[in-house]
Amino acid sequence: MSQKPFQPQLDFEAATEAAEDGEALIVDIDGYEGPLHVLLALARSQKVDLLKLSVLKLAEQYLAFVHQARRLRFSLAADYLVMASWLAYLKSRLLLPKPEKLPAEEPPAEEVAAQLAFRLAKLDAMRRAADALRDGPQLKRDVFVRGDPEAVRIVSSTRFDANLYALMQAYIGQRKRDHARHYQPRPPEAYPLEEARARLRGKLPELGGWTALQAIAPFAPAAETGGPSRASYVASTLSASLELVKEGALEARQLEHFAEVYLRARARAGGEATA
Amino acid sequence: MSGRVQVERMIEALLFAAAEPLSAADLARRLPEGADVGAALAGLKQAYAERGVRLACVADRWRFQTADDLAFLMTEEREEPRRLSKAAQETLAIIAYHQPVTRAEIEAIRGVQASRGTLDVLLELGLVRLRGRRRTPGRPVTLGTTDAFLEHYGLSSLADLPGALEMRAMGLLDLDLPSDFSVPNPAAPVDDEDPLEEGDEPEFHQDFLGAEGEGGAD
Amino acid sequence: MSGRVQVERMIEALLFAAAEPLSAADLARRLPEGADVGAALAGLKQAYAERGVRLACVADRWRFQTADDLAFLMTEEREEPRRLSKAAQETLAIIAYHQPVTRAEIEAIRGVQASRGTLDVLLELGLVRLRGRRRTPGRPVTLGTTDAFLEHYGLSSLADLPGALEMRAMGLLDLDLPSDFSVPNPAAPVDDEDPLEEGDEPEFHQDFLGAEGEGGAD
Repeated sequence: MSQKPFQPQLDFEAATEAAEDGEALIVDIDGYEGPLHVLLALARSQKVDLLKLSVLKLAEQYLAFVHQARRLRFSLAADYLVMASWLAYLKSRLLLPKPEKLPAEEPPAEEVAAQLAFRLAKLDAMRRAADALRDGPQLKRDVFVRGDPEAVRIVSSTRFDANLYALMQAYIGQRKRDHARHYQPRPPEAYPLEEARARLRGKLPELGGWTALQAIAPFAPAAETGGPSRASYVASTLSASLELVKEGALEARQLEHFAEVYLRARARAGGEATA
Repeated sequence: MSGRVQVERMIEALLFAAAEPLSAADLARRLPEGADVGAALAGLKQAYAERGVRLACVADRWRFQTADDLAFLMTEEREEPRRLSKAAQETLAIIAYHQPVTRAEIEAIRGVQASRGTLDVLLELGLVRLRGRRRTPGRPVTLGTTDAFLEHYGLSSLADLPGALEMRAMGLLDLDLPSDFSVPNPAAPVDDEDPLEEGDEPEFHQDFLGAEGEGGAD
Repeated sequence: MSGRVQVERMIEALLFAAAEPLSAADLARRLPEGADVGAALAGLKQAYAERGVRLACVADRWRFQTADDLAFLMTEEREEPRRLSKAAQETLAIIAYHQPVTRAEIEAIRGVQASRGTLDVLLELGLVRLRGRRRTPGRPVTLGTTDAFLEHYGLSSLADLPGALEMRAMGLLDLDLPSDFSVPNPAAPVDDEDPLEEGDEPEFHQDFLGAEGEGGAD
């Protein structure tokens, strides 16, 4: 249709503004979602079979609608204006006497008009279908199933609920988690030195003879309950024992490298430290 | 008590106790050999036609449900349903009547781009599902309705969609628009659209459940 | 007299849809003023006396229940999974998109150890199969989906699994994912996998799950 020059008599200020506002495509005029919905509403007002509708009249109504909408300073979507110019063009072709020869690949205007009418009839059918569905009895709104089914669940076992959308959701959910995941090692819990010191001090009376460090250090609680490891108990107890040795409350000895460490309370408290 | 009455009693009890609709095959499996399930269901439907509870067939399965003229009593049972927007309702209708249908085809019928959120909502509610792909260039994903859709709207099958027959007769459900049709539509050009293929009819159970679907195949 | 019948219908619907037994007072509160609840209950009890469902009064509250003599119908319970657990659904999704995939890879994506129960369920349902062995040290067993998987999900081939583009169109992908986010193409040919040979029947629990597979932790 670009072969024929035509002037749509419309300026595109509103559309430009709308585009600049970034809302050119989401504009909502009087609750109409798009030009086709406006056309449908206008066509319905002609109160004839949609397939026999006067496209000429429809084009006029639509142009008037767009003009009015523009005057009310709605930011007008590009779609509405494209439709307006197309309808203006179609209208002119319907009004003008038929040329001798049609330009190639351009269908007669009447046919185009009929197709528009058909398309509106299709949309109208879906509108009416949506209303019919909405107004029919709906579960949990108009009809209700057993509120308290008996304990026995009778399920139709051959049916397997395969939902591709759910599968995609499950997949994406994990991939997102995968991206969000960070490694956060939990610091091992240590047996506090203060606690080890206090405990060892309390045990001094029991340490009359040489006792192995391994036997003095507390044992780790059963696995899985958290808490410090056995190694931490032993290490902290050893550190505490060295402090007590320094204080002179304790004696320590080790026969050779890596051998067991033995501890014994000093007979009299308060003397000088032994090596 | 005659055999027929006994079968009716059994079906009645099973459907009352069940937490979800049961197919005739589900029922037959639980009834004594040779029970005429079809006749008993018809008899029950008749017997309950005027009562406060009715026997209904949804998605090819049977359930008892309250009579719709008593909806006004059910204030306590009513769940505040998620209200579908007008756009979502229209989209759902197009999917229901035209399935399997692609997103581009939905947009072509509505003349606007499907806004984000419209399809999501329908998928999320489980009213709509992805069916597969159209065997055309680009292999677009096709959409269709679910059993939950039929159950929600109380339809026994897609053939029960209101007005579907007339619409089909008038050609209103054809996806291919008349040749050379060219309303400009910057949002969704339709000229690259292919018609549905032979054999791609919305045979719900066949497509979805394959050979072992529904029937007593267990 | 139709007034009485209507009250019976209402009670029928109310008792049917209620989540718990209702007392006569509960019923009266929800019925139109002046309804003779007592008479209607008596009438209903009579009407249902011989049916598969009975009207019973327990602790002064009324409910419908199945007839005692039909209890034998209600005993059978089928424990077949109808819906996949979340873990199974997620594992299946990874196997579908990343196949052929090894157990270690599944765990890497999921961030948790593959539980034995999850894979068992998928194998038992026939949705997943052992495909072959990866040509890497240890020759780990690879998993893939089956034809039954395609059938269930209404796909004609693996190439039909919706890809990143469709996920974006459905609003599943947000902008906060890295720009290099991609979804693998499960239909692409694989060159580092050997098919399972004749006689190489991997001991599933050994080869795939290792000794420490947790017992069905979902």
